[in-house]
Amino acid sequence: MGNGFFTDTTLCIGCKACEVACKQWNQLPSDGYEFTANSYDNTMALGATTWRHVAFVEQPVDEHDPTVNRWLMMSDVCKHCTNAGCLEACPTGAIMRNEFDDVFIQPDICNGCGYCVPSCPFGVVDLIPHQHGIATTFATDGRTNDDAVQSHGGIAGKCTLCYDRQKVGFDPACAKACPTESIQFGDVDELKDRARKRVEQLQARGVAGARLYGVDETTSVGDLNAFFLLTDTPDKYNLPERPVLPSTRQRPGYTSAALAAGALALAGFAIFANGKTE
Amino acid sequence: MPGLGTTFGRGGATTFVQDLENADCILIEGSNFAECHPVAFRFVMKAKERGATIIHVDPRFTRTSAVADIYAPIRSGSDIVFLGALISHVLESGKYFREYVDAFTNADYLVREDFKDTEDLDGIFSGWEAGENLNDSSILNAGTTNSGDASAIDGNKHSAYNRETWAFELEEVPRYDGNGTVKVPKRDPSQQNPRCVINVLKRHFARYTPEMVEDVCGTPREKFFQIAEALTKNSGRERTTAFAYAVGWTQHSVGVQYIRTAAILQTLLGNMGRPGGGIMALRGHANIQGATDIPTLFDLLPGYMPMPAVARKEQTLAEYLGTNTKPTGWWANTPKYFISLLKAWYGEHATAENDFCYDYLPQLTGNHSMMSTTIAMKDDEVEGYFVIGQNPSASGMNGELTSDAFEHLKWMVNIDAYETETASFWKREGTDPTTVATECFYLPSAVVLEKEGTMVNTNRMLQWHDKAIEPPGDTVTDAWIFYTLGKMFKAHYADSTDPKDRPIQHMTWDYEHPDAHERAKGEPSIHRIMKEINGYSVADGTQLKTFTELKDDGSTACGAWIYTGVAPDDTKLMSRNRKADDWVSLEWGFSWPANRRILYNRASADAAGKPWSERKKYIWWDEAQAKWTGVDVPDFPVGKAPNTPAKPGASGMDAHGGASPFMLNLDGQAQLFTAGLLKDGPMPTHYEAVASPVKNALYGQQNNPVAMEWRRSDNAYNGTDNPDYPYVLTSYRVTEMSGIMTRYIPWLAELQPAAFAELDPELAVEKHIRNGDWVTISTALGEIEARALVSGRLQPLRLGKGRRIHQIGIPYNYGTMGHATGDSPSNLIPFVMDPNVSIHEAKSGTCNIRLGRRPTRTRTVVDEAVPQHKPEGQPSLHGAQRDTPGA
Amino acid sequence: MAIKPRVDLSTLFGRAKDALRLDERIGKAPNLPSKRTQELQGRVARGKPVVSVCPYCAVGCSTLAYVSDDGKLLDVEGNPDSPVNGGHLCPKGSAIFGLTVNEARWTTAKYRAPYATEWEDKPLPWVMDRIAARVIETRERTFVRERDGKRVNHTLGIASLGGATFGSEENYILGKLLHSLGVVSIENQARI
Amino acid sequence: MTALRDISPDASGRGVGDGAPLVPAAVVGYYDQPLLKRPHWEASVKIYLFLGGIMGCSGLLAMIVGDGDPERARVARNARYTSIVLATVCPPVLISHLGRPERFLNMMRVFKTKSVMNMGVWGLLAFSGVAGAGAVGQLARDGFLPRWMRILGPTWAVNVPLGLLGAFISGYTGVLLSATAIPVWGVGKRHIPAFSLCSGVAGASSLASALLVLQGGSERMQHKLVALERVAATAEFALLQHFRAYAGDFGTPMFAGKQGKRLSTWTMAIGILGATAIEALPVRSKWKSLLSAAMTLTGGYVLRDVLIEAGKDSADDPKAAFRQPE
Repeated sequence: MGNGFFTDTTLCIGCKACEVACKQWNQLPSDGYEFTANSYDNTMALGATTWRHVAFVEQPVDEHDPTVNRWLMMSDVCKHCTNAGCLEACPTGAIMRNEFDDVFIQPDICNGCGYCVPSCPFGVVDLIPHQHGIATTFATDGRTNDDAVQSHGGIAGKCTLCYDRQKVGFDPACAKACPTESIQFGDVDELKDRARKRVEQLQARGVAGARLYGVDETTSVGDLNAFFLLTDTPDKYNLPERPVLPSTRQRPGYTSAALAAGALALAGFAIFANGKTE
Repeated sequence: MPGLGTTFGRGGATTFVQDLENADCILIEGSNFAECHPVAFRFVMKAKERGATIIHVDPRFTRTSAVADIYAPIRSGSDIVFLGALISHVLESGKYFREYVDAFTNADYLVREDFKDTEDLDGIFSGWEAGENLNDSSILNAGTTNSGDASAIDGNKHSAYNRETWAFELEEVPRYDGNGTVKVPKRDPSQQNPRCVINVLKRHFARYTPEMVEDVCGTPREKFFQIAEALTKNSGRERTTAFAYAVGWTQHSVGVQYIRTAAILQTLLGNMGRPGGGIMALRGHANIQGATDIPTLFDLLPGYMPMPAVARKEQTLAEYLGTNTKPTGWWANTPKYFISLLKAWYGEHATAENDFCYDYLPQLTGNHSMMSTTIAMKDDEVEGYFVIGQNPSASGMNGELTSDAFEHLKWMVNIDAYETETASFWKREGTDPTTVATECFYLPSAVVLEKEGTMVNTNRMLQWHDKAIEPPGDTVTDAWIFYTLGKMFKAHYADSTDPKDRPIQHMTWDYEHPDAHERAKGEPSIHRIMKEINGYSVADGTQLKTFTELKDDGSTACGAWIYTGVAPDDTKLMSRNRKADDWVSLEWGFSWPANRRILYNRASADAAGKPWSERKKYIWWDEAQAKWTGVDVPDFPVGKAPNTPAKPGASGMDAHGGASPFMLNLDGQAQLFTAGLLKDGPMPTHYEAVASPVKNALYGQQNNPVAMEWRRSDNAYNGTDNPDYPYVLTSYRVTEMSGIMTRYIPWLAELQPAAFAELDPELAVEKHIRNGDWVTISTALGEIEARALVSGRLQPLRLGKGRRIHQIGIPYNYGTMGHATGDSPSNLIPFVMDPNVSIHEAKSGTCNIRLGRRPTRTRTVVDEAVPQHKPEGQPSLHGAQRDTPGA
Repeated sequence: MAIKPRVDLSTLFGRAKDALRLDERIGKAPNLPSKRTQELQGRVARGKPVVSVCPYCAVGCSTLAYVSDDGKLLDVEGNPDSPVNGGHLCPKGSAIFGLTVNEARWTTAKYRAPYATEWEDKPLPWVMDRIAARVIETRERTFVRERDGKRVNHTLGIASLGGATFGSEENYILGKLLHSLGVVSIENQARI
Repeated sequence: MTALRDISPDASGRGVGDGAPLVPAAVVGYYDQPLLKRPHWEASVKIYLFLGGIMGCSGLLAMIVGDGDPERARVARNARYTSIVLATVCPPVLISHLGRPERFLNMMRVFKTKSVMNMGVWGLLAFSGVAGAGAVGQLARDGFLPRWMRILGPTWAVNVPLGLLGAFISGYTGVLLSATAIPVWGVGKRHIPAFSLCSGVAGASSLASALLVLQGGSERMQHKLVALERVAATAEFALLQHFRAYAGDFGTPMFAGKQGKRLSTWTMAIGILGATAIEALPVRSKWKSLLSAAMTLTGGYVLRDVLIEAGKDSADDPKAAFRQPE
């Protein structure tokens, strides 16, 4: 049930069409023009105004031969977790789960408390700086999109899985643009079946380390509505090996708070007892 | 591209991108397919998923290599050795497609006795006429059809070949109608004669061995054998291999011969004209194919007819038709196409009596290509320059010479959507605008969404695009600008009696827009222009449905014969067809000629007209209907039976038999050996780039002996094995950027925000360069700075004699304007010109690299040396001043 | 028709509950969509698609430009019907919106007088007149009828560069115009 | 690329110029990039955590002490007034950290038990209400308001909820931090709430004792307050020490480096040990009490500050984020 992404990194050619298509559709500003010298990655991470990010991993033959013989590319995105830390943390209900089972931030509700930011075990969501405007880039002749996120400075931003497009029957911009169909959009269960078959196929072809990330997970975060086919360990792609759902820490937290309070209260009663009689 | 044209008859890509999916093997060389044509690359990925072997041969491990099955490193500029060795391999091992070669090529023709090969003359063919190899802008460019011989007519002293020995031995045979005899090439079906083309070819490529590949290309032997194996295994009746190339093959002083080598190899493997086969030429600009078909090129008229040239003695219409009408093959129709063109241009004024205004056409008196013209500018021979949607100062060669040349102009018109380095050349670093006299104009032009019209994609497909929005501000379409200027000139010259003004007076120019709103703005009707291009009957203006309707009597007018049929009537526009299927999609757009998608597709059937195999069935002879049929439009006379005998002495197509798929060639066969069609040899020969780190290991002749150079202090060359410039320099573009069209777009600029130079870790350590450091790259011409991108994707190559070569790669996307900026390699790359198509050599050169930024460019040095506006031979701004012998 | 009790508390409560949308407001992870969220619609819904083609490389990807009723560009994306790109686009193609709607774009005719240090805006007609005058002036001065006794009818004083980035029809009339003027130094990127 | 080491001309792999290594040390994960995003919380949040703790614990204190006799009543009275004063100060502080303060009320559009922050807001609302009621009652008793308003308290009906809500208010912030993906906070899911509460109680009681001293109130009560403060501070100290051991590498951002130094100096050395030592001095001076109170309170604030800052550093460490604490 629900719609999501299957990102098959073995089909990615690192063209970054997804990044641009996303920014175009969502009218997101650029994050500046800094040359990182980290392979072909100059945007480096997902952020408040970068909702797709292509990672580039150059892998040498071995310790002694720096010749690159494998160049991994992977288009990262919000995972739209089954159990979403950001959604649970959000105190206003601005972050909601929509009818497509995707995690959506309502820009008109979010008040920028920032609690979702540290609550995402994947480091996806972040706060959009104030006056961070595409208007500084594009003609202000009204031809830009009035729903543009840049009008939402001070609130949290992340992939909406193109909720607005889905509502009118369009595929998300990144999946539609992806020339090699490395990003596939559709019903999550169907995508998972496809992905499992794909892994078998690749392993049969001898593709080293082909694995799924975010499918049949045992972590508290559960399966991901945006999951990935990787050919190396998750950390190589800057993904957590075992993400933990923050809210699982609430019970022990409340408990120890209660115990501490109780203990101190008892101590207090003890100390202040036998006061009357002099 | 004559590499293809001289072999198969047409210069266009022989297949279409969707068909790559059907290939069993794809060799990508001279192209960074995945990065530069990502969307077309999806068909390569599909082929891969279907089990095809993807091979990438490239100086750098790129995003294409990352998904290829086999990646082979190669030293930039050595591809002919690699491909030549493959040719030698298939010939020696006999693994070529024998039936195909026997049926469809000139393999069994006998080459003239007096022909001398590079084998005999140490890298030079017979007919060499030595001279100064300097370009004096007076070499006639033959264009893409076989026309006159430069060396024969050119009074100036430059090296050139007399190509008469590059021909076949002729024999007399009786004419088909019995009256007398006719001379035709002599053949030896047994192919035993050592002078048989196939044997000449074998000898020519004999020294192109796997060892040589290792020594010259630096490509490991096992990689070579792996690739040879994949190619031969995936060619033949049941399987096909496709080649894909781009400017990585063309931008060399031997560029055309790179493609020729590939053409020969694909012909020997029998992959031409077949599904999943062919040669995919990946062009770089949205309408680059269209701008060749309907050229804004000095040597061509629409439909690949050459411009009249003094050199070819084409003073009169008769003379012109004399040189350009071929006795046999499709080009026998030249008069129909040419006269229809004149009718289209000069309407009722073009009559049989006045040779259809033939003398209105200007005559070529030399090479007026971009580089020659730029030099002429610098030398104060040009007053005014129109630059339309181009940016030579940043994207050309020798950017400094180029910008410098602009200072010698009286006026310059730039038509673009953004400010370019070219438009504001007078503001560039180190230049004081108050010393620049050039009067400059800028016209804001509409981008694609703001106008309608036709673009021709890389596989010759015309696609109409509708107008979506109004252009902003004063922005106008390019059409508006040209149309309006035309009207202004017509008005100005209206009552002139000077004969030189008649072409303007008589030029047909009625493109008034039917729509009142557009007419009010003065926009011309693109539809009416397209109608003229398509062609119509002069009598009643009815549009023509195919170019076979064209006449040479002035009764038809046609702007570009190859497009005829795109607008068959007033209401229909085939280029606007938008019905696709899952393969050939004949009803999506319109592919010239006559909507054919795979060229020479007659070759997808054997000599007898039967498909080579069920699996690779495409076009075949249907006995029952007595016509060619299949999934595409047959690229052959549809009713001509496969067993039709050739008629010696007959004219045009009748001279061809039913088994001659290459209709535009004289004999209808693929040319393994081209009889004098190219200026630098009938067979490809490896020459080192003009700037090369090594001596030519195959021959004494170092460079292309007829490549054109400008040896002057503002165009200094590194030369051969120059210790000051020990590293190979290559240039390219990245996915995220094109040029000025992307640098202003923040979404793209942030993805590749700065100019960088890629180098291998070993060299980096040697030069104490850290990843991300500023580095300065230098050639004899000058220096540029960039950020170092140290990566194992580049690897040192081990050449012969234990020579270790490092390659440095620099993207061509940058300039000083826009959000993503940096130095352009154009300031490192001197003018050098391939003799056939006047293309430059941007893909392989030499350079040096050092840690740190370059000094700021300052003009003072030069100002002392050179007073402003003094023409010829002044030191370039920052280029070294020493001349280096080129060849 | 049955008689309803005058006051039905349960329905009253129900109504109140619905009115307050308590189910959506209270719980472990309440899900309360705002009005904007409920009415959210991709902007393509308020535009009509116009078929165009990508202006970057030569693959010829078909695009759809969504235009609002008042003629504003809303969005540009791949045309799913195309056999070439099937709706997909590369990063450059995906940025066509940015190429078109961009404040860095120069949308006025400009003039730079000899020795001037800056461009200045000029009315389009003024610039066109000036250009035409310069062309004619140069042509008159440099037009050659004959060279070494051969008819040439050309001028080498004017040159042109460009063609691969604009339409075939535009190329056609440009070539026709220049040749009729006698210009032969005509080039574009297609020099391969 | 570590591999380059091997072909580097000299073992150190040092280049010319600034002497920085030619080849960067082996990168962790993805170019040493942080996996997680840093919390954006600044001073206002730290201040809220600090004041909120004291506010809540003052309420708790009021409940513990009760109004059994005039001496206690005075202490409870101070505590109640402290609570209400802070309850008016805290909300604006809390609101000021929002990216869109004008949307603060959106916090109240849902009642979301999974969101610690949402619970906190409701809790704060309830606490303020009760504290307000208690204060009104107190004012009435002190004769500033009509007598009949005494019904509002101080009675058990007010004291108990005030105490419980107080405990919640000063306890939930610790839970709020630990229920995030930030490794150093997550690993402290049992410790942080507890020592925050201890620090809160210590702060509240030291503040109460200080007020008492200034009022020249009962020495006996002051001793009891100090005693409670000591108990709480000692517990806090013990918990911090245990946390340091328990957290291991995850705790580095908090216990090592700059933050570690600030924690051990201001919170442990001065705020806890120092204050205890001074209390233990055999001199009788109101300055002694005031000083130790000040030290305790300072330590309490620095603890919150260090917690937040450590969280930010922890977010920057990819290693910790690849294998997150359960």
